[in-house]
Amino acid sequence: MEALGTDWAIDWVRRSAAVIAEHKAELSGLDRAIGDGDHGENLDRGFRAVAAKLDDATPETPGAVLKLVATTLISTVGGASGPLLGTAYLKGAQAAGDAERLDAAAVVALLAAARDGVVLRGKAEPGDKTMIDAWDPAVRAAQGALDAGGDASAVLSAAAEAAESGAEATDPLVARKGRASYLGERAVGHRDPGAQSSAYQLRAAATAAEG
Amino acid sequence: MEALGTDWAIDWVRRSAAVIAEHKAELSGLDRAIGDGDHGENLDRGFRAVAAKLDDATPETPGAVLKLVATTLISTVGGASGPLLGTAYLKGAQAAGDAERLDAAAVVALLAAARDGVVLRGKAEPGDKTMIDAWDPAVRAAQGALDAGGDASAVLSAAAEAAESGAEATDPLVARKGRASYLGERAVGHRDPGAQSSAYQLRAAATAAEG
Amino acid sequence: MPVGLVFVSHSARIAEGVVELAAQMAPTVPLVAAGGTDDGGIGTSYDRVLAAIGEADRGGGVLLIGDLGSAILTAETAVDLLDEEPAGGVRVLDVPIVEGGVAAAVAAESGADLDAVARAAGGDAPEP
Amino acid sequence: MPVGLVFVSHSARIAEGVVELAAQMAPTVPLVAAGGTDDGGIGTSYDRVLAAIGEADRGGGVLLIGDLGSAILTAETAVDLLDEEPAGGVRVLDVPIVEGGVAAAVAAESGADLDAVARAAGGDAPEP
Ligand SMILES: Nc1ncnc2c1ncn2[C@@H]1O[C@H](COP(=O)(O)OP(=O)(O)O)[C@@H](O)[C@H]1O
Ligand SMILES: Nc1ncnc2c1ncn2[C@@H]1O[C@H](COP(=O)(O)OP(=O)(O)O)[C@@H](O)[C@H]1O
Ligand SMILES: [Mg+2]
Ligand SMILES: [Mg+2]
Ligand SMILES: [Mg+2]
Ligand SMILES: [Mg+2]
Repeated sequence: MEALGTDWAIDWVRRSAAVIAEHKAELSGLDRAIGDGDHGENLDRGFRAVAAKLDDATPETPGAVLKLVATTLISTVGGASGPLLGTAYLKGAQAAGDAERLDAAAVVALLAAARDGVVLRGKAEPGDKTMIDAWDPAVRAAQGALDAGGDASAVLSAAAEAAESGAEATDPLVARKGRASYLGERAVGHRDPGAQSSAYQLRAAATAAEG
Repeated sequence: MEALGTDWAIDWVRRSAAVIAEHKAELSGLDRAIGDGDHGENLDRGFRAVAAKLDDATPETPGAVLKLVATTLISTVGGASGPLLGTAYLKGAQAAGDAERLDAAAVVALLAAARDGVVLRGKAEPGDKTMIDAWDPAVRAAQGALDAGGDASAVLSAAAEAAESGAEATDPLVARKGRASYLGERAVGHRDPGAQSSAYQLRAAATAAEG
Repeated sequence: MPVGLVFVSHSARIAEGVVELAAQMAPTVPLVAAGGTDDGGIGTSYDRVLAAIGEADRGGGVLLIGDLGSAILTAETAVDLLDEEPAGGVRVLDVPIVEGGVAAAVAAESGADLDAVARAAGGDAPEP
Repeated sequence: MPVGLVFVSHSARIAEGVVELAAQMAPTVPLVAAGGTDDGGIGTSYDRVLAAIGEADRGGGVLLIGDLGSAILTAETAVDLLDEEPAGGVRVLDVPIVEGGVAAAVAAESGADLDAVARAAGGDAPEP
């Protein structure tokens, strides 16, 4: 399969916006249990703004698309996930650079840069019950798929699947970063909302790369 | 000289109100240098309220007068000096009890209880550049005057003089309690406003006991 | 019967802001602002603190958190002079009002008792 | 050229309250509130923080103090993405916003430099 271009990036973003809108109440519900209950609203506000900008702008590379996502999320989300995902998309955009198409290796580099952006900003480690618990396994699975000779689409579907498992795996954890860390043991049994929404975004990337 | 009665207590309080009103700008100026600039306004508001209450009420013992001062200052001052002086007058009132007249020993007990009230509330020690630096030498001088056979008036004028020296002696100190403690070395060279206003109140007590 | 929280600040806006912030994570906890002087200026009000204690008292005890020194002094004076202590107890805590206040609210929301809420806020263990 | 302070809070009221409280002891320091989301809700606004940095910058550097985690994250993001760093430098501090903010303001009022103001607020020494 060929490398992924600007169309893919735009489709990814629009699919993210759609899936976040669809799961808005669920994400805020997760956040209500172990946070302040606004994660769905926050991200939906952010991705709506992204979609509106995409209606007007004509970014010409995947990197330009991701940069638009980054700056818009940073400006509009209003919660921790804004600077965190904003930094992720910004670092991803930098990794993508001016390339018009991204092959499997470039996609892995993009995902790794995005994950590193979240770490740079939030200083969380795997197991802290944050969105890193979706991003980090996603990057490692993507690398594995690349090493196994997978194309960009295979890399992204491996990433999405690992992110979904990673999000599920936050259920039994105690949070060590973010608002949920106030709850101590009482966070156990609840999924981290940011890990779940990250899994949705990575699944959107994979679906956009299919067929 | 005879022991001091309710007239004295009322005269003390009215003189305090007058001297605080007169020095309001000076006290706020002292507080502007090493605090938030409101000490004169705070105490003036408090003592005006006390004077207004005295116009209506007819407290029948020195203790009842001081209790009225205490509760009014606590409710109206709005700054640290409210609970501090309020507790001082309250403890002084308790020491005075139901006595109709206070002899020299009772006056010393009243002053000591008042000082202890400030310490109980604010946990400052002598030398911390607070109103304790007026109250504590005042109590010790009063005790000295009592031991030397002085009457109530002599006890109070010894207290007033020591409080005035004590207030002056705060000039070179670094503050370790209250807002001025934020300033570190920069509080040096400035008088503590609460020590100065305490000296005024003790001088008012002495003047009321004269003649 | 959750622990009730009273936020004693020199600024009415700070006290009300802490209430709105903490309420997000602790919607069922009685959170009461006692900020500013009686005439709306900067300072603390004994009467506001007293009223706030009554409002926050639902039987689980009341924790007061003050910002700067004189807020603590006013809160402690109010507690000392209470006609009747709340059945669940009452304590004044000298911890960061926003950060400690949110932590306390989250603990209270989970049903923690007064001492546990105070610990969550960053306060020392109470005197035995 | 005093150090300028920006208070980044989830609550507009908290940020404005800290400004009014700190202004009493630091009347000449640029104190700027950056609280709440763009539409006045609870949360933080990158654009408000960015504007506040510009407003607080008088040449002596700018210190940002945030309340909860995401306020710090937003402040750090804004600082990282500044087109032009304030001539006197810029730092984000994770200290109690009210108590640390007042201490920082008093230090800034006395003419302390950015690092000294940060230390007064209770922040670690900067990385060398
Ligand atoms: N320091 C951090 N590092 C990584 N992720 C974090 C961190 N802090 C919070 N998060 C993520 O952000 C999510 C919450 O986002 P959101 O609700 O939008 O922000 P807020 O907590 O400010 O309301 C959490 O579920 C978690 O995944
Ligand atoms: N802990 C304390 N112990 C004793 N006196 C104190 C203490 N804290 C403050 N003070 C006194 O209070 C005075 C300031 O009173 P005021 O200006 O009315 O209160 P605020 O500082 O709240 O504005 C100080 O000058 C000092 O004498
Ligand atoms: Mg949230
Ligand atoms: Mg939020
Ligand atoms: Mg003052
Ligand atoms: Mg004051």
